[in-house]
Amino acid sequence: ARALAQTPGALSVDDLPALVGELTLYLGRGEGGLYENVLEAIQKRNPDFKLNIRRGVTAALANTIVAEAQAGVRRADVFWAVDSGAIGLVDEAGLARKLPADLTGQLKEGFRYDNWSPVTGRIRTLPYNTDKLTADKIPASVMALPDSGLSIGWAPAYASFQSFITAMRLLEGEKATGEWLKAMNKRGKNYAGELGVVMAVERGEVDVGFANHYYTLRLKAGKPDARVGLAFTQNDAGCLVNASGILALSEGDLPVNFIRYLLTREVQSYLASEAYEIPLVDGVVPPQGLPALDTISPPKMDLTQLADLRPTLDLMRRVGVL
Amino acid sequence: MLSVHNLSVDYGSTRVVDKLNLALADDEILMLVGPTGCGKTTILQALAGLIPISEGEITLGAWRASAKKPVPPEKRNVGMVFQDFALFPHLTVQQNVCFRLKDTALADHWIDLLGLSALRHAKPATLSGGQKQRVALARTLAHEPVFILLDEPLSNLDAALKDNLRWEIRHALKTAGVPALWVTHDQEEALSVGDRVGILNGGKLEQLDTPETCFCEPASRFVARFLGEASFIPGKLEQGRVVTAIGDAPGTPVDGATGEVDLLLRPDDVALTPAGAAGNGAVTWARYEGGTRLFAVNLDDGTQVKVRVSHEVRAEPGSRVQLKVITTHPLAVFNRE
Amino acid sequence: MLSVHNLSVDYGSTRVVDKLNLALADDEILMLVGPTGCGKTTILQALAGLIPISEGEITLGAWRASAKKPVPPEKRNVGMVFQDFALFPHLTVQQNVCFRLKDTALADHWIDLLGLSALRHAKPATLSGGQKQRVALARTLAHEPVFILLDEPLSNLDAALKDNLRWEIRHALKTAGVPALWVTHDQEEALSVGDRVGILNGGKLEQLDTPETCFCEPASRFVARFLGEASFIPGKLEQGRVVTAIGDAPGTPVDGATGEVDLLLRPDDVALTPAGAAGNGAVTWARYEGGTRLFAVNLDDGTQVKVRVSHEVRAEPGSRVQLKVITTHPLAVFNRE
Amino acid sequence: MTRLPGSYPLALLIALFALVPVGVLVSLASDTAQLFDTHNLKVLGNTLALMGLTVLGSILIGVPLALLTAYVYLPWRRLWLIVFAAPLAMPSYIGAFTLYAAFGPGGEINHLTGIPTPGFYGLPGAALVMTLYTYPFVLLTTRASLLGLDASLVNAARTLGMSLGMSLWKVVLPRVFNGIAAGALLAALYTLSDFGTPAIMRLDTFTRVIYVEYNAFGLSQAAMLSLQLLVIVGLVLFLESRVKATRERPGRRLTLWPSRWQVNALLTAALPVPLLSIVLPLAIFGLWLVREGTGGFEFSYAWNSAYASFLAAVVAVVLAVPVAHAAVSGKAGRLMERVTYFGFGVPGIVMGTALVYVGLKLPFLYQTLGLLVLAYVLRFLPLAVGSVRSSAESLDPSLVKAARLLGASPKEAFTRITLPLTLRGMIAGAALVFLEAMRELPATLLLGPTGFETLATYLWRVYEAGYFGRAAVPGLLLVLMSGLGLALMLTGERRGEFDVTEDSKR
Ligand SMILES: Nc1ncnc2c1ncn2[C@@H]1O[C@H](COP(=O)(O)OP(=O)(O)OP(=O)(O)O)[C@@H](O)[C@H]1O
Ligand SMILES: Nc1ncnc2c1ncn2[C@@H]1O[C@H](COP(=O)(O)OP(=O)(O)OP(=O)(O)O)[C@@H](O)[C@H]1O
Ligand SMILES: [Mg+2]
Ligand SMILES: [Mg+2]
Repeated sequence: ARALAQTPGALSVDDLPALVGELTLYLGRGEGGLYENVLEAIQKRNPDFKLNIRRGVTAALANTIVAEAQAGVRRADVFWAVDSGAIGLVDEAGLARKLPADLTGQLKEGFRYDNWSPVTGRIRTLPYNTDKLTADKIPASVMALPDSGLSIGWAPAYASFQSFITAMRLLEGEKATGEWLKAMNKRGKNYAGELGVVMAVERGEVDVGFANHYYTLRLKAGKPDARVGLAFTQNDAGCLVNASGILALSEGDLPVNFIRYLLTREVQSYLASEAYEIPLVDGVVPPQGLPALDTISPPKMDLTQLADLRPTLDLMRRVGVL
Repeated sequence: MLSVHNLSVDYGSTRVVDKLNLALADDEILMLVGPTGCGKTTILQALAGLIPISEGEITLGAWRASAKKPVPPEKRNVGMVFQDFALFPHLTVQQNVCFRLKDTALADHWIDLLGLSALRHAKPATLSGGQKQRVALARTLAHEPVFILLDEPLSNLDAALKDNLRWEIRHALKTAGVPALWVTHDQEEALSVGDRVGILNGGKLEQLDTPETCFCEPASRFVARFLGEASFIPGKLEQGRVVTAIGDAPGTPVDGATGEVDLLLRPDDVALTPAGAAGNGAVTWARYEGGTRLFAVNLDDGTQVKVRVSHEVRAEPGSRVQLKVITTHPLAVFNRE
Repeated sequence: MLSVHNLSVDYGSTRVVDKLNLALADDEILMLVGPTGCGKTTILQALAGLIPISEGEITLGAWRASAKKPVPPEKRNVGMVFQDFALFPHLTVQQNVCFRLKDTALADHWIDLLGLSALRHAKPATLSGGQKQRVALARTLAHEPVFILLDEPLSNLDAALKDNLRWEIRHALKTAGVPALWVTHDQEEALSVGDRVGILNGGKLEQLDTPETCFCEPASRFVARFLGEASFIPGKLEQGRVVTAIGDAPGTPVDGATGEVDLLLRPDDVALTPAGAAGNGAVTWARYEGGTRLFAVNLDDGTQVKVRVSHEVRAEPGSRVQLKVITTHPLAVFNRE
Repeated sequence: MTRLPGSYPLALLIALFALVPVGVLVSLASDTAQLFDTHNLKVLGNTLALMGLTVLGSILIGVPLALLTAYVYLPWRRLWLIVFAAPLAMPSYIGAFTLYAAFGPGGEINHLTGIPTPGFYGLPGAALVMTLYTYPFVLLTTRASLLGLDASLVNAARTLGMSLGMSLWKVVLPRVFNGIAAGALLAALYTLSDFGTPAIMRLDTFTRVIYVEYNAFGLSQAAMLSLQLLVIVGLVLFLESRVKATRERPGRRLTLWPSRWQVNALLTAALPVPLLSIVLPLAIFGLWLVREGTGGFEFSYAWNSAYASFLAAVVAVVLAVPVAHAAVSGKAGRLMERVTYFGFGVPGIVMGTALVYVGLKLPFLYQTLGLLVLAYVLRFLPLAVGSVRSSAESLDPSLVKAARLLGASPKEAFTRITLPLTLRGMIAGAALVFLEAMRELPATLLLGPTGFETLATYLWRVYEAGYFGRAAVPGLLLVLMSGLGLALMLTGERRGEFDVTEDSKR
């Protein structure tokens, strides 16, 4: 990453002001030590900066922030969530501070929001068992999947999956999504989380699954001979790029400057190479094992809209998927 | 001095103790006997304040408790020795005896006197029954109660141990000079240890007197039977003497008995001699008791008499024997039933 | 016929029963007595197969158990009556007695014979101690064991009840014609009920003989003391007679005692008469026992003798009395210690 | 006699305190209109089936192991007991996950050895995992009851010709029914409130529905569903309270002396349980540890875990004492005791959120260790109450009377006699709370001080991220430290118990 020529958008940490003071970060879902390493590195660079981290289930932290606000208490200065839905909840409650345009402007187009900033992206993929299939056997449209005759693993209770259905609902309409779910339900096998889906695919329990891309990449990192490959659909919810996001809850420069650090070249490339997340500022190479973003054609989507989960859940319940 | 006036206790609607009256002199030991369930434990618990009373009054030195105005147990200064000793299992012998004591001199005194010095630091679980008994006694005495209640303090012990301990306790009580109410269902214990004996039946006191009087002049057949082997044989009371089929004896009428009466015979009031084919009765059974033998003899009129004689006398069940009343002291005489 | 050969039992590294040998005739009742902890229960449990044995052999009719080849309890056909009765609390009297029986005729027989008919449908919790005892006995007998073990079957009962039950049990055992091993620590029980008595001390059998022999000719001082009040007074054994300070008597030497010996006196082997200032001893204490009185008398040479006489004889502690050996049957004589 | 027992006011206070989170749930739920969704009927069926099977399974495993550890003369008896109780230290989701990863086609076992094994999923898989991690409740309560029984009934049955097995079945088990029921209750409540295991085993249960709602930010709906779950909890509590305790005089306990080969056979038969529940997860994590390497772990996490759990254990026991004594002294007290059980049957995350609301009312406590400890106490109070109650029930009432007659006021008699004599139950209760607090997750995440990491939160963090190798060290530490807690409990037990060996010294 260091070898890369400097391109506009991606700043280096060296260009940023030193952080001074104390911040409390609510960190939704810990990502085991990798976010940790980033946060530690930031603190190490800024000896006068003290970061208090509270980790938790994303939804629980979002609920806590709302409850705190109702009680007139504010403990968190920054909220970093793996899931844009939680960001939406806090934003809707009117708790998020507006971010400066020069900050949001660093992000790739389509990822610029007023009150929050995406940090890294994750793309919806179809992991498949390489012993049973090749990528070309997988339909290019997610809507065609029910008719493909493949057995499919999914995790309907999982937040990322629900965001994906929300996207489908917005893109294809309520009716089509409902029919798709109904059809899929006949071939779908339920798992608790998408990590479970990827493992099931690898073991051959199902032919193909729905999962965020990084589960597959991480599995392969630990087990290079894993029998799992990644396929992408074209221009539909099946290859939606979603993002983890961060927002500032308290006034002042410090939260904003802290967010700036997360968008630096160093942090972004570290998250890309170690956590297999997709960098959202220009000029940072995407994680290994993932085709370049421009070879994939994700749908255009306002991620904040994905926070509108309620109709999705109702729909999923109605068709008996939940 | 303890005095109990018209004490009654109810459990729910059942009267368990009925109008009990008692008075105890200083350093007197009163034995309370009676069959199981007759209310002995209930009386002790009422005196100790562990259960509420329904009627009557208990006065002891400084305090007076009635149904309306109870006195809590810890204010009564009454000592109690429990049937199962109730030693605190988590405390050593010494700690048990000194429980709540500021001045432990008296505790040491009793520990030494009851031969517990070597066991001071032992826990109750490691003690034998007799040792536990002594600890319970020492604990009670060390707290200088003005009055002591003992609830069958020996019933959980071996027969062999009992006899000694009984006397040890009496001795300790007399040394301390404290009056005591001692509950037992062992008539031997009641007769030998107490200064007076009270015989309870269904919550009522049937007799309260010295052991000798209770044994020799029982107030009722119940008392007579309860205090030892008793045979009743028919006879006729004439001018202070009772004439029966197996001899006559001076008689003391109970409840003004006259004319056709039943004479109370104890096994040692009668002599037994093997009698070949003659005699006035036949042996039903014989029991070897070590130094003595106990015979049950069926008289020819059908009455059964129990006779205790030296183990040197032998008679097989079924054989004929001659019985004869040999006592010279007056025997109790009851109205024919 | 039960025969036990060299039976030993260890708990960990301590030997609790040491090379026990026993043989029991059909329908014989053998009483096993001994101080607490001497291994009585252990022996019964070993015979029943409830604990493993370390050595020896037990043979009973069809089976033979050894340390190597144990026979499980349920295969032994041995009946056991427990100290606390061990009735099944959730079953009625009838169900307890019929436990596992196909044919209940025998159960009915014993229920009737032991007077339990009215209680058939009662639960054990509602029974008195004596009734429980009878149920336990009926249950054991109804299963037609070839051999019965009784572990202190009466120790949890009132003194008043014991005496009757003892005889009821004996009677039932004899009626059933089953041999029995009966453990007790009550010497009176042992002497009166059993056909033979075995005295245990520290896991070893000290004597095994008829009650009379054990009482009158004890094999050791331990046995003598254990079976009843025993006084030892010094004397000289000459040509079958022992001469002592309070008279002489025929003597039976134990362990070949000769010359300077100790004579075993039971309380009824001696006569006591109040003697004003003369006499050969002074009363230490006196106990009223109902029909009799027990005196402890210190002879002028310092020996203490216990004497039992009629309650009509009175003597206060401290007063002088005249003691005299009055027995005519031979007394046991021990080597001077 | 008509005076109220002295423990009532305090117990009432604690019961009300225990109801506070339930009250919060009610106020959260009051936003929703939807009462019950017929969709949930199938889920309800699954929930009840899982609960039933788990209770059955934990009885089937827990009771024989209780018999084994209480009655059989084993070499290293206490060590075996610790081994068999250790699954209580392992979060059940970890067990579910490793079992899933190890078995089945393509699982680690298949991968390493080539031997195909059947996979675990669905109702049977979830029930198996829940059983493996809840049977110690049954084991511990049943064992305590067994130790209080007199041996003579079994001996009587055997000499009447009944085989040992039948005697245990017909004569022993009916008398420890209440002990078994007490353990089964805890197992049932744990099963009702657990989320991870059924989710990993792909079984739709009530908790999953609650989670979906919760994660979709339908907090009020989640609270409503939790309240519905509480109805089941109440039913289970009611059923358990119908089990009548038979009171018996304790006597010499039964000891069985099997031969050496029988001992070996028994242990071999029992071994699969700790192998599956403890050794397998640690082995799988160990395997991944070798594959991936470790990092990021700090020993301070272990200290944090132990410290917070220890405080919770102490406070829980202190609060359990009046509740347990109230339960022993009367009907109303029994009701107060039942109320404290509710906290154990609500899914942790919902309970945790409710407690956030409680905590926010006490700003000086919010996000402090104090509030976390309080949360642990509210959730795990029943574990302590149960143990203390059973030891209070077996206390000889004449001891207190004796103390009173020696001049002690009721209060003094309580502190000097009753308290020390129920110490054994208190320590056992403390150990149970300690173990549960060690593996607790949602409340720890939500309520602990910011930056407060414990073994359980670290385990969760690395598990969530898929860095399973890193779970090996904290997993092992969790088991080891909980073993220590159990050892402590057994020492306390020994203080209250008088062994035959002690008996024989007389
Ligand atoms: N708590 C209680 N409630 C109801 N009835 C009781 C209670 N305690 C005792 N009783 C009844 O009161 C009566 C007297 O009982 P108590 O214990 O005083 O008898 P006791 O003479 O001590 O008998 P024992 O010799 O068996 O000890 C009995 O019939 C008993 O069943
Ligand atoms: N399970 C055991 N483990 C170790 N020692 C034991 C055990 N059971 C009994 N003992 C010891 O073995 C000895 C014999 O015990 P046993 O119960 O046979 O005595 P006992 O003669 O029946 O006494 P008691 O009259 O008190 O019933 C005692 O010293 C006892 O402490
Ligand atoms: Mg009583
Ligand atoms: Mg015994």
